[in-house]
Amino acid sequence: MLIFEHSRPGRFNYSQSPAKPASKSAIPQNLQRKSKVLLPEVSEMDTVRHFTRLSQKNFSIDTEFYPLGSCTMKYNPRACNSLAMLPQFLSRHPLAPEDTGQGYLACMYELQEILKSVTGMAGVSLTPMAGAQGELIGVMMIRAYHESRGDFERTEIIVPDAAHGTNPATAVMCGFKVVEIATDKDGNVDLGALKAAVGPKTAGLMLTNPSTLGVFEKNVAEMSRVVHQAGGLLYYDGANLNAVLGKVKPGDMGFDVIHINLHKTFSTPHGGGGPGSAPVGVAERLLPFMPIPIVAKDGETYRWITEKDKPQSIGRLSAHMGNAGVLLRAYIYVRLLGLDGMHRISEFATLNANYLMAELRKAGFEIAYPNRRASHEFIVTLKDIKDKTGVTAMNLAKRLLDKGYHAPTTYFPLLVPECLLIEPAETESKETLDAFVTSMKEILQEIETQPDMVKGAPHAMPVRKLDDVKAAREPDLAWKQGA
Amino acid sequence: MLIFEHSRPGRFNYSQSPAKPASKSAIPQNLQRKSKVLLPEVSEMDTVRHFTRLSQKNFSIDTEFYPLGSCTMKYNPRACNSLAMLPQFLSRHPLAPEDTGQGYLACMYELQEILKSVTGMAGVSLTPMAGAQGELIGVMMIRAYHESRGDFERTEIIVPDAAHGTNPATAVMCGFKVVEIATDKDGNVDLGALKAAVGPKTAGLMLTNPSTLGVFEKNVAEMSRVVHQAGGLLYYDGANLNAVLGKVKPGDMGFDVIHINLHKTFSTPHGGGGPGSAPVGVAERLLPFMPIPIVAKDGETYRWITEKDKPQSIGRLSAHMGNAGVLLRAYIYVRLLGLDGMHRISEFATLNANYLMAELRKAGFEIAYPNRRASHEFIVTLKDIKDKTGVTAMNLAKRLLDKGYHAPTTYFPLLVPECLLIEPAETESKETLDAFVTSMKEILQEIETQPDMVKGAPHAMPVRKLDDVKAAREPDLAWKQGA
Amino acid sequence: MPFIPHTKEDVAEMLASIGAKTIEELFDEIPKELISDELTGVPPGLSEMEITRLMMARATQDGFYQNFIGAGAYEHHIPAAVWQITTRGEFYSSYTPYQAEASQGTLQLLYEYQSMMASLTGMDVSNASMYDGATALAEAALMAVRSHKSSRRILIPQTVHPVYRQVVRAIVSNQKIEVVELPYCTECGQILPESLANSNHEDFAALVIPQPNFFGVLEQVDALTDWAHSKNAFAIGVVNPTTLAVLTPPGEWGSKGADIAVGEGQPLGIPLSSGGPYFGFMACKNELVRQMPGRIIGRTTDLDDKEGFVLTLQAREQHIRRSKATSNICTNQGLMVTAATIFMSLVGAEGLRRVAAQSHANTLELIEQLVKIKGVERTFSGPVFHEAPLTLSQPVADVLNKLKQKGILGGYNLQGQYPELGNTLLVCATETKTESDLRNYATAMQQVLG
Amino acid sequence: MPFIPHTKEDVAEMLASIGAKTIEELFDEIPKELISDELTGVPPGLSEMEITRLMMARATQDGFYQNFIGAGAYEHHIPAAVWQITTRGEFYSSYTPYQAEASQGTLQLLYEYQSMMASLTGMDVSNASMYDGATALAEAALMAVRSHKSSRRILIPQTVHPVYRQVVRAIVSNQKIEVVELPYCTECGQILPESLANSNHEDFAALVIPQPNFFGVLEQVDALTDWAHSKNAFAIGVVNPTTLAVLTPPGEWGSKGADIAVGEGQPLGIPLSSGGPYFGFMACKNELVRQMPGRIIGRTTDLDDKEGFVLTLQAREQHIRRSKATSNICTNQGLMVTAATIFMSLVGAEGLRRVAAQSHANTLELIEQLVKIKGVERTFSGPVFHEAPLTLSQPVADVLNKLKQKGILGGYNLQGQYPELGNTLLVCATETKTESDLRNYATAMQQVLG
Repeated sequence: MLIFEHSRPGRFNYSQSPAKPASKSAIPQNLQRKSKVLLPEVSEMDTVRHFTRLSQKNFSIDTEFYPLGSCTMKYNPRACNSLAMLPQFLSRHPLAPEDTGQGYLACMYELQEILKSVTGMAGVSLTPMAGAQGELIGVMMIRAYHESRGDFERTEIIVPDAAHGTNPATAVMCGFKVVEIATDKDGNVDLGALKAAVGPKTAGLMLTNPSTLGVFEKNVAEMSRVVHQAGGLLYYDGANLNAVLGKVKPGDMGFDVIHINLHKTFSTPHGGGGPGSAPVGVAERLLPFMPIPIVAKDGETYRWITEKDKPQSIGRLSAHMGNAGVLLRAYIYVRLLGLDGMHRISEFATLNANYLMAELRKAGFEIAYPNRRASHEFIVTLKDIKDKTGVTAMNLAKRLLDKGYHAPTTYFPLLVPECLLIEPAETESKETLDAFVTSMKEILQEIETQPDMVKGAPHAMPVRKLDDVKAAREPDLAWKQGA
Repeated sequence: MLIFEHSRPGRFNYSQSPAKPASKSAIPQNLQRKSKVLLPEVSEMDTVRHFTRLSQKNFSIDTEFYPLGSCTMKYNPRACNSLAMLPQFLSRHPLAPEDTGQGYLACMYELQEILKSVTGMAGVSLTPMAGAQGELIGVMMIRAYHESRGDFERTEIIVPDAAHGTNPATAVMCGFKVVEIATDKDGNVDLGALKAAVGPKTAGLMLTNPSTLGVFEKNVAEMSRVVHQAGGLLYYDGANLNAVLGKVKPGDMGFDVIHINLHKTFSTPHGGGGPGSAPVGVAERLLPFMPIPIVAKDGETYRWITEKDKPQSIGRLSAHMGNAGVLLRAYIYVRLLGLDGMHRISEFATLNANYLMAELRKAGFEIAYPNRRASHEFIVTLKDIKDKTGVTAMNLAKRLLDKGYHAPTTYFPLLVPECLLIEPAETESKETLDAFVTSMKEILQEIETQPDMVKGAPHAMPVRKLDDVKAAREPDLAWKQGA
Repeated sequence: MPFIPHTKEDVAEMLASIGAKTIEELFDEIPKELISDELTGVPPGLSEMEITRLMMARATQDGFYQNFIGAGAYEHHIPAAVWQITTRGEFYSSYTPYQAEASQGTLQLLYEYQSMMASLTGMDVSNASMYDGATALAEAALMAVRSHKSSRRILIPQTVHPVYRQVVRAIVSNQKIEVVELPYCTECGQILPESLANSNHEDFAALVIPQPNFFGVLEQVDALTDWAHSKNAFAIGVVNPTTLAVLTPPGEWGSKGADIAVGEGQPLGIPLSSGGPYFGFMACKNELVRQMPGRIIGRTTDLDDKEGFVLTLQAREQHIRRSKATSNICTNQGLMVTAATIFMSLVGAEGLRRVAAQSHANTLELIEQLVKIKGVERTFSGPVFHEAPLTLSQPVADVLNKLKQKGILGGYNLQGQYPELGNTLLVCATETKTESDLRNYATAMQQVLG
Repeated sequence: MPFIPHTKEDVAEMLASIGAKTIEELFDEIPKELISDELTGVPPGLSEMEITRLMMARATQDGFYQNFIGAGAYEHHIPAAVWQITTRGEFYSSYTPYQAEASQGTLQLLYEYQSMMASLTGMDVSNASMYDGATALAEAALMAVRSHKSSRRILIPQTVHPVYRQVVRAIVSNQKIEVVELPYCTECGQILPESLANSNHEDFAALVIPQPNFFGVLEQVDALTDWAHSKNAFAIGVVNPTTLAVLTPPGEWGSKGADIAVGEGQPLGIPLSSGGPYFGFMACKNELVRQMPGRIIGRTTDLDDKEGFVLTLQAREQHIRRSKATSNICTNQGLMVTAATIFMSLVGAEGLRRVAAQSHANTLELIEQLVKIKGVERTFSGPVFHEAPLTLSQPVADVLNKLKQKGILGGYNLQGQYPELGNTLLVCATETKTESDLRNYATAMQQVLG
């Protein structure tokens, strides 16, 4: 039942707005709204009840195991939420003077420094509001770098075929042409293809490492050499940084610019689809181009770096300081983890992934890259199962929901057929992984004995399988009164 | 799955306790614990997950209509929670000096004054921590009053048969004998029985008005006269104050001592069974006996009234100031309501109850007192239905759970067979009441067509009907390792 | 009309269904002469924005202090998860779990709570909580008298929290139960078992044994328990739950263990909050369970033999037994117990042990620093846990006042309740205090006394 | 190891199953020379108690001020229910609703959000949110150019938020889109439609129209919209959502209505929070929906024909279309939209209207009081909404500094972005300000300038 269906004309929450009619008005008649605003007219209690009940229809980290590959669904510490929401932080206006925000700015500065340290980069800007914006900003810096050298011929960005869709989309948004290169049978980027692709038009290479295939690009040093020799720059997509944090620094691998998904590696909440946050880090030569604002420390005082300090900056990419509250949460998280905790993220994420891969293999599932170590994620392919039974990766995914598990990522990366990309994250216990394996085995059994039941999944959710095709063909995107 | 079953030896949340081993210890060897403490060893995430999922197995005001008679399940405004939990309030030690708590004490003082005003009593003490403790304290004051006059012969407390069980139990805890008097066919206390019962042994009469039968005691003025003439005092059980708030003051009805369930009328949360809070109010002549502490205002300064100020006080009944945070929530609630809101509570609670009674009557349900107005609650009896079909009030109650409604109170008051005591509270909308009536009609239909299904309810809850008899015969009251 | 959803049309339709013309008419059974005039003394309603501002101003007025007061309420770290989960609507706004099938969340949690408290106290069973520590002790006294049958006398040492003694007295005196107070050793701050052995206490139902006692001093619980049992009386332990991670639990005191354990549950995840809501806990031996007051949850099975939880042993309770009930109690402190259960799950046994050990160590360190100051001396020789009395060279009230000016609440003034001890201050330093906090306090004390 | 549940035994068993001896071995595919030395620059971990104390100290350091700054971020009352529900784990810790059947909570809420925003803006459809107001405007510009096909030029008045203009420029210039800024009337503070009619702007894809504009002044939106349409260009409204309860929505501007409406969603229940996270909104006419970037939720049915909600029109998006997508965006600001949806449900249309009207009235009242002070004058003659520029007799920075000493953040200094205006201060008084707050500000200003 939609909130609008609880609505009755004239119902009103008197506590929630000014009691008296406003005493003054000077709005010209011709600018005043005549049409009715269709916001719901619902009591406070019914609003609370509606949204509380809606929330219960969600799977979430706080309620279910959520092995969604490439998304790093780890525990979001509750302290990060409550401390980032201290009333002084919440009430601070973004344009309030710097001297009324030294506490907040100190947190931001220290976060910049810690991120520089763990990534091996020379500078960090916290402004990007999501991974895709981090990419945009990173590629903009690549463009700015080349153009600052008077090099306007570099019109191509190289992207592996296994990359997230954001990589090619970003390159295009930045005005580049995308050159896609293939993956070899072990899941590495095809080095020959890369060598063939680079040249005077190469602005840069965008790489995720470990890759979206769940394996470490063994040849990354060589790739770096090839691209740099051609005059291009290396972009590190930090989507999988969780897998190597404290083990390998992107800076040491030769990357010139990176983004770091705080909502993955640094455990800020995913919030049903954002807000994310994706600081960018740069090597020395890209420092002048970084987006503002950045926090500087002069003596014991913190201040914003602005256009005056960085005249070559690519500029501003958000109205204020990106997703400031998300940054605070990440700051609290890194302080809770500390040095030791940082190392352990990748160690235990990798342990969980390799254990789960081993157990699923034993259970009879086909691993896409059976000869490789898993990074913090790995791929199961159901191609054989589909050929034999017609049961697809999507069917299995939906059946997992019935068993109380969020499904792994399905049909990504695109180059592995009927794939499930599984990422258990370091905060899950062995018992949870074991119980998941047990459920996967049960489904394998069900596929043999009752394939149609599996194809009809889910059966235990608030709704059965939803009609995506109808949704796209006859778009119903907003409730209208009387409709 | 119990939290203990998630436990693994050696699992530990490093963030949640001091990191370093303590540097000093001087605890004698013979006093040191040798046995293992069986607290769960569970990760922070799994703890959050466990209890979040447990919470989802509860019905609550925030998720369901909860027409539980005699409990006044109304909306608990979320602002009352967040403002009572401001960090300064939470961190304040109860024994901190009064001058470090003037803000808090001001709230308590004003709450006392407002409660005096709406009940017509001469004094209010906020210390009682629940309705039953309010009763205890009230009856203790009745005893103290008589004894202060050298009257030690008053050994009896009169209680109507329809009263809450706490009334007789309280009287006994205070060392009194209980004299029970009957109810007449219209639901009033039998005035003749009362006149016959009073005498020189009468310490007092405990009365709920409107009564637990959902009707107003029309003869309350006469009852007051009878009891007072016999030398007894009148106790007002405030369980149903919500029904008459702003309409009738207990003080005007002649009551000498009252308690006010803040968790009912003043909307403090029920919390799955407490904390409650039940301030007591007294007439002039009982002022000297009030329990301490009480807040006094001297000029612009607030302070605690102690034994020195009230040498005849019955004393202290809690270690500090009762359920201070609950009192804060009630204070916030009354300030939100204000004068107008106070009146409207009883008006709309009464409107909802009478409407629901009318609609259920039309739907074919038998009303226990069909010729009376409902107060804020009323009684449906299923006696005929049980005689005809074997379906009981409990069966209907369980079936309501399946329909998404908390059941009304069943089998109370004891004198109405197969009864459902239904209290909709003023915060429920007409649509909710209408939907409830629809479900009740459906069940009436089901009782005719599929009585066994109704007897087997609930069917849609996390568990089916639970075995109470087994629970009491073979008590399993604590998980033991290895058991 | 805040929180009332009725539109004009709703009201009209509802009155029509009832057959009444006005809402006023629904009150027509109330004698006219009883109807109130307009209320006075209630201010006009505030919007949520206005009350928010008012409450923030009042909170700000009260401020923050460095707190070294214990005396029955203890400042400990509370994990953020505790109250974020506890205040979820499904816990916060639900009622006593009368409808078990629709309340498995609360019921299972309470069963888990009972299990944790039974283990922590070393007893067989726990109830689902009492109002607070003081009333839990009073109920334990009543329970002991009910169970003992032959005596109506309770022995309570003066080392028990003074307000607890007041509360016990206020409650049990209604039932003509006599409370006898036992003096303590003013040198060591304990009840001396040998002095009891030489006393003429014979006919009593129970001996109350505090651990640590109100002075923070550790009592000789084994000897005290055995002495009570040797007199055919029950032993009732009043304990601080934090300390039980480190100290012998009541269930293991002496040769047979105490019979009832009670105490204040506040240290288990409940904020100080000016004194409440807290919760009392009560645990006992199996033999006494049917005399125990309060809610008790049991594990049972449903029609499909699936595990589930219910309120049980209700035949003890007022809503069934009325005047013959073991107590008039019907509410417990459910929401507080919800928090405590989540708290205990988050910290675990090892975490609780570390909290206790660090609080103990901090108090030792603080005392060590303070007694170096001229004019500060240990009051007692007995071992302390995380609180200790100090005898000062100046009146305690003055000292506390001067410390307050420096932002420090220096402790609890014992002079009011224990005038015989002279200028004595009870100080407490839990795990929340850093080394620098302790140093600051010592420095401030030095300045005040210097 | 905070947040890692593995016991020693777990690790041993897991390694055995994998067939590895150590966790280190699992990293053996990483070339040795790439493995980092120990990290430096990361401080040791803090316990939750320690970080709590640190963060409270930093928050306290920043304090509370009476805030009269607007300039794109507005202080409004946020009902307590909003964030208590928004931070429930099921909303807070869930991901983008890829598995629709297990995400109906988020999906239905987003559908409700889209419905509310469509109505508020007077447009046909809304997406599920953008990063913030500035990037929403940039995306609207890209969308207009994609849809227009013949022109790659955008007209943006200088009355649009200066940082929005910077952000638009930074983003669209990658795609060789030209941004042309339009000057405003320095007497009235508006874009004059008649000056545009006389200009030589012909070939452009869209005109951006702010309402209210950055100065708080109301633009002549009908004439501006019609002018853009007369040039075959799109009209993009940049609006403050609060004001739409009172002002004509973009969908009804001029004879045909604007084509795209965007803006900053922060005023709808999002705290100021030093600048984020906020959310941008974007709504448009039906004809443009397949050019709209970002998530869109649709209502559909399940196998039993029961209503349900899904992510839809995904063929626009990067994860399907990759380099041919309408945008690279994949995340929206889901949690912020959750809060905004609950906010809009709680206040309703009438509540939002009252908030807007009271903010407007408070600003008028404040200005009236301030202009009585010698040295304060209205800068512009145009009508204002809940914000207005004032020209001072002294440098704004000095004035603001002195007001700050009195606990007042007096507004936004326009001198940096609009040097042509001289000593000009932008003040804002929302419904959160009481009469006494306004008087206090006026008194303080009097003292500063006196």
